[in-house]
Amino acid sequence: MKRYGMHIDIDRCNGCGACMVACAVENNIPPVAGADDRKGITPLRVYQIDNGEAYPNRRTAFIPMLCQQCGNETPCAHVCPQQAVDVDPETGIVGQMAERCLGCRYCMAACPYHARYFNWWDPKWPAGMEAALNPDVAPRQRGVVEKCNFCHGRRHAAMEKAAAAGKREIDPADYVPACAEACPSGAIRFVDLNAQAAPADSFRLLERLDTDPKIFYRSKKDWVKRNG
Amino acid sequence: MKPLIPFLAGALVALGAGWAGFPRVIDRARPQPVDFSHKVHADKAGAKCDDCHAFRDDGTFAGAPALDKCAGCHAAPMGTTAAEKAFIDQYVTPGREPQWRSYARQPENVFFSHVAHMKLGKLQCEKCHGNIGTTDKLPAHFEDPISGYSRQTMSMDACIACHRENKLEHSCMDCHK
Amino acid sequence: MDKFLIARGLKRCSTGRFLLWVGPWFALLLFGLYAAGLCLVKGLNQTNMDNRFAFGLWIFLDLTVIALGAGAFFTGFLLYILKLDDLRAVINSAVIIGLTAYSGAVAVLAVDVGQPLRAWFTFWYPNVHSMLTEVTFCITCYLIVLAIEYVPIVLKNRRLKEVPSLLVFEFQLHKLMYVLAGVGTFLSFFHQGSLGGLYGVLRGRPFAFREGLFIWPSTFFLFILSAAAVGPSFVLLTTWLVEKITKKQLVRTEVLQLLGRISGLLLSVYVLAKTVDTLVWINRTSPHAGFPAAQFYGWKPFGIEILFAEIVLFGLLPAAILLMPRLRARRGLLVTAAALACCGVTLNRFVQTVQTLALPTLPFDKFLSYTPSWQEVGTFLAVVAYGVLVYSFSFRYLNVFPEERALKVQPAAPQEEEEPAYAGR
Amino acid sequence: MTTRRAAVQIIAGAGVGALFTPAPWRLVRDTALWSENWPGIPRPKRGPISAKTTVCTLCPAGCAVRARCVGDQPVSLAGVNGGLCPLGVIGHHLPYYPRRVKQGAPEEARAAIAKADPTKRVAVLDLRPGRTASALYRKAMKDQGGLYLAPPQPGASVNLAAAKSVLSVGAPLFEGWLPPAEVFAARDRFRLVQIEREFSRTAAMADVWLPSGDVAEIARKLDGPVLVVDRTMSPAIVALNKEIGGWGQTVQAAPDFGADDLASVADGSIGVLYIDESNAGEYIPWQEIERKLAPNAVTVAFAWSPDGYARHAKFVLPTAVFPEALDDVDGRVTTPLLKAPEGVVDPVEFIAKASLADALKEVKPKEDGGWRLPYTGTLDATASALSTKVYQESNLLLAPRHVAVAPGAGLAENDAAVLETSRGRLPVRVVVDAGLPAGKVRFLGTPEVLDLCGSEEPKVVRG
Repeated sequence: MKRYGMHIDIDRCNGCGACMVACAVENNIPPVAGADDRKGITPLRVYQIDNGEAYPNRRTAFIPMLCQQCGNETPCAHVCPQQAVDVDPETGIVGQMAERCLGCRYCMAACPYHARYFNWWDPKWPAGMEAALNPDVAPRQRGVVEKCNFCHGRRHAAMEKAAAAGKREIDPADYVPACAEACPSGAIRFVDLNAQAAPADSFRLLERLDTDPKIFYRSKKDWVKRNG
Repeated sequence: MKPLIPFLAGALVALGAGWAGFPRVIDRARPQPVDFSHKVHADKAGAKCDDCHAFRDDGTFAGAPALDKCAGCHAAPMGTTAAEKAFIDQYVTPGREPQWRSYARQPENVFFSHVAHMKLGKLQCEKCHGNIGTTDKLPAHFEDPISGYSRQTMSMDACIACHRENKLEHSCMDCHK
Repeated sequence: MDKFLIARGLKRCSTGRFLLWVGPWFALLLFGLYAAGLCLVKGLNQTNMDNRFAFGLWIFLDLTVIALGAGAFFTGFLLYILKLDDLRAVINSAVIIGLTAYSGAVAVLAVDVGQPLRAWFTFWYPNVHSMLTEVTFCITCYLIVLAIEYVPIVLKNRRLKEVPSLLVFEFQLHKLMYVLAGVGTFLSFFHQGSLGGLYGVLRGRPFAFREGLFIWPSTFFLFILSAAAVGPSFVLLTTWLVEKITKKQLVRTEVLQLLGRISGLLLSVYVLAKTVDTLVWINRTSPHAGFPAAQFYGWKPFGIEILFAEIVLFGLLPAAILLMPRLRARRGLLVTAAALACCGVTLNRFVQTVQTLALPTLPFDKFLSYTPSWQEVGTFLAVVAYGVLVYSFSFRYLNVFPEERALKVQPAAPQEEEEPAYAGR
Repeated sequence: MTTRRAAVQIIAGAGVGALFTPAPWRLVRDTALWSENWPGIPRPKRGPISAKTTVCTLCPAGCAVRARCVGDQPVSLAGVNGGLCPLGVIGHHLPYYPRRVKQGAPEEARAAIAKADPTKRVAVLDLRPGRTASALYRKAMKDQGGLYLAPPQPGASVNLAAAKSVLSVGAPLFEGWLPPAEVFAARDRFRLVQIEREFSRTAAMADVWLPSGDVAEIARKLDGPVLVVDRTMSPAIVALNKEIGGWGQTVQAAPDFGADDLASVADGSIGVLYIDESNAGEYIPWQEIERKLAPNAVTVAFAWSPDGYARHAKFVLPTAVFPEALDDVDGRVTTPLLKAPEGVVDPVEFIAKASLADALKEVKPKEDGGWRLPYTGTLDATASALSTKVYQESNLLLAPRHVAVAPGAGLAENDAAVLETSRGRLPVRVVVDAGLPAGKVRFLGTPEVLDLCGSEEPKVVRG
């Protein structure tokens, strides 16, 4: 029994965006010329936050924001009319099934984190770039919702590798989501929360909504902590 | 009763078309590139399934063998049948890969691990693929022109039934990618 | 030209004049269908909705027309179950309004979802916890009920009556009406409620989240109440509008008065419930979730005045007018109050959909605004045009108002009409 | 009348009858499946998965890269010793850059060079000095009396791992100035004081941020070993490091690339200029080069992106790009992951008439003592279609032709404006950033903007 989650050190994130790009590469997210920060698909989105003051007292930080994999009455899974969202009891991962989704976007209205994204356009890649698609993740069609599935394609690959060795349990080293792997500063760490509990000073975003999110953030800065 | 005759006639026509005509139209038979006999290979070459349908080193399943594998034995015709000659002329000599049509391939959004089912599930090939390994002629390949599915593609219901029986049904993402 | 289709004893304008009336609406419908077609073929990138404004004009429209169309179920309930026989005068009209409202809403939903070809998955793999599942099931079933209820109205057409088997069929259907009204009421009760629950259950949107009574959030009941309250008002409003446009008296004044009274009664109950609900939310639900309710009213243009308008201007005021016989007796005030009630429900649905999504939840969220694209507006207008057209054709060729013939024979005394006939033609 | 009624009945009968056949239900199912397997969606290639390693040549850091490949095709890149920068992560997309230079006219270029004025000089501008290719260029130019030019390089190499305190005078330490993974690996071992007017990303991650201050005085107060840096490791900063005893410990001389000084070249004296832009690093504003060119000079740019000197050169010849190209960084030779397309030109063969592949066989890996030459250029993060994630679908980077200004300048978010210097004007869009001091303009150093600005501070005026 696993409970996958993340420890994210906000103080180490410099907002370079490698995680966002790595996520797009891993998950075969199509580039769309017309997409902006409101219509683009960024299952992992780094937000710049600030303390609301003006120069020179202004302080900024970056918060990598992804599906928080809510464990308690998962808001999106709860509202989906056709079971396109489920929570895996084995891993705690909230799964989004693009092939079941009808694109009603109720889950997007339900998600407090805006971590769900709609495919507004047909998926299209520049000529030749389809060759560089990741075979472990199926490209989605237009008109469906998607979100971070903790790089389930990598989990499948790890499971297959384990099965080839006759094992049911995967080697933790084989399963690291693309963002955690790409992060040059080590701000994002992917963990099994059952094995590695979050440090005591971590906080979660909108914890008070009582949805039991599994992404734990840390910062030494008080004004950052107030976002918890 | 008399006024209902046109109604019944219409219903009959629709029933006939729906039951007799429609299945023919919707399942389009597609030829396989080569007239291949699993039986001959099993009997004469003593080949087991995984001699040709092999696993790669990392556990992934390679599916239908590439031409290299065939050419290992069939560099020159092995027998005098027309099919053999056609295979050599059209594929082996020009080095062209035959475009085999897979009967059981799942759609793109499915992750299926052969190695997990065989090594962990201890399933035999026949459990899902039936007796294809002993057929003398490749069965017709039927494809649905709308969905693109082969007629033999295992349905999700069948997958779920077995997973449920074995208490291995956790989430959609077990099998979907 | 089309005289043979028009019911005996009714006077309708000339064909040419009718075509002149429906022509522009047809044009609007075609334009809207083109806009909707663009969205279906090219995808929802044609709209101005985005990942934050996942719902936009269309969902607002759906919620509103379904609330306004509630007259169909509620009038049916009052007529067939509570035996308020006076309402027979408007039941046909209410059914037509309901049918157009619901079918229009379903049609827009089919454009609104990203993958309409898979929409039936909801029936095949329903998630019973989802309010949307409840809505989908009930609306679909109720649409069928409405269609069946509409059939006898159609069958009363002069030409169709000539077919004996259809006459028999219609007679049989009539016997079914009580059952249908019961089923309709039951279904409507649930989907109006579920539409309210749709937002009330969203814990991630503390502005909309409400605590539950039984298994449903309070908005479930508020939506039922508000829909039942404005349904009759909207029937009243449409009847008045049709009377103005056609320059005919179609129902007795008492019927409109009755509709107004019912509306007023329910509206006052709704306003009371809404007030209690708002107070509970401000003092309990929202602060307990860590969101002082005041923070939601700091974003212009969604100030506290919206709440005031919803409860007082569009709630208390029309309720008071509709409940006082002396005020109600004045046609101008009656209609104004009905219109205010309809505005109230429209505003409420707007607040529930658009304002909810515009308000930030995360501390670092931004307040966003959204303007619908012309494709969205076009699709919206198509539904309006479709409603007007179905109603116009029904009015012309079917006997929508059973009292019309009788009222024509003995024209009513001229009313104390003072205001200009601004909707007349 | 009867026939019409019969027709209606037949249709109704057919409708009812059809419901009792599999046809409508199958069609409903099939269309749903069709929507799941939409023919318009590309199918990822299947095949054996393997891992290959190479060296990223997109900047002089030369991070070791592990590529996950399906068959021969790389499908994702990851750093071997820690994470890559965002451009490195999508390096394998660069061959598919939609605006990639694909065609050129090498024969015409050769003919034009043959006809060039023999009294003028030949020059090579190497945008990435220090490679084996660079040595070949230098030798070729020396042999024919030409010039070997390179953009100005930082004045010293630094060793971050050896420092206990780092005093940075506006150096973008955490923004690609040094290899990101190395910086963060060392991060917990040094204290960073950032002196910079703007509250930059590096400032945000520093232990102390000062908008201004006396550099020498602060440097003397910090715990040693102290490393003082600025963006270009200017002579004054190098001198300060020497003064406080960091020379040889945290700072040492920059490698000598043997480039000729562009400033001392006589104006109008270059008759043929080759520009190797296949591995672009830093740029020199075009005006500074143009001045040195003879009136009829032949300029040949070897480039894969049309956004650099390709905008100015007479001939643009397509080259291989990162995972296709054979090259070396810091003594490590790349393994091309993809085959270069038909028609690309090898600049070494063209200019130096030598084989880079042969020369690379002799390359000896350099010993890595932790010394790094800072990278002062700007990586063009727009070169993959996917990099829109970082500047268009989020606000992490400034998008091309966007400038950030402080609020209160009378400009609102997304206003059209003009970036202005004495050299010209460029239409831009405005991003308002309250973290900037009044009057300061932040922009992305794309070649286009560098051409405009040179060393000047640009102004933003209403468009």
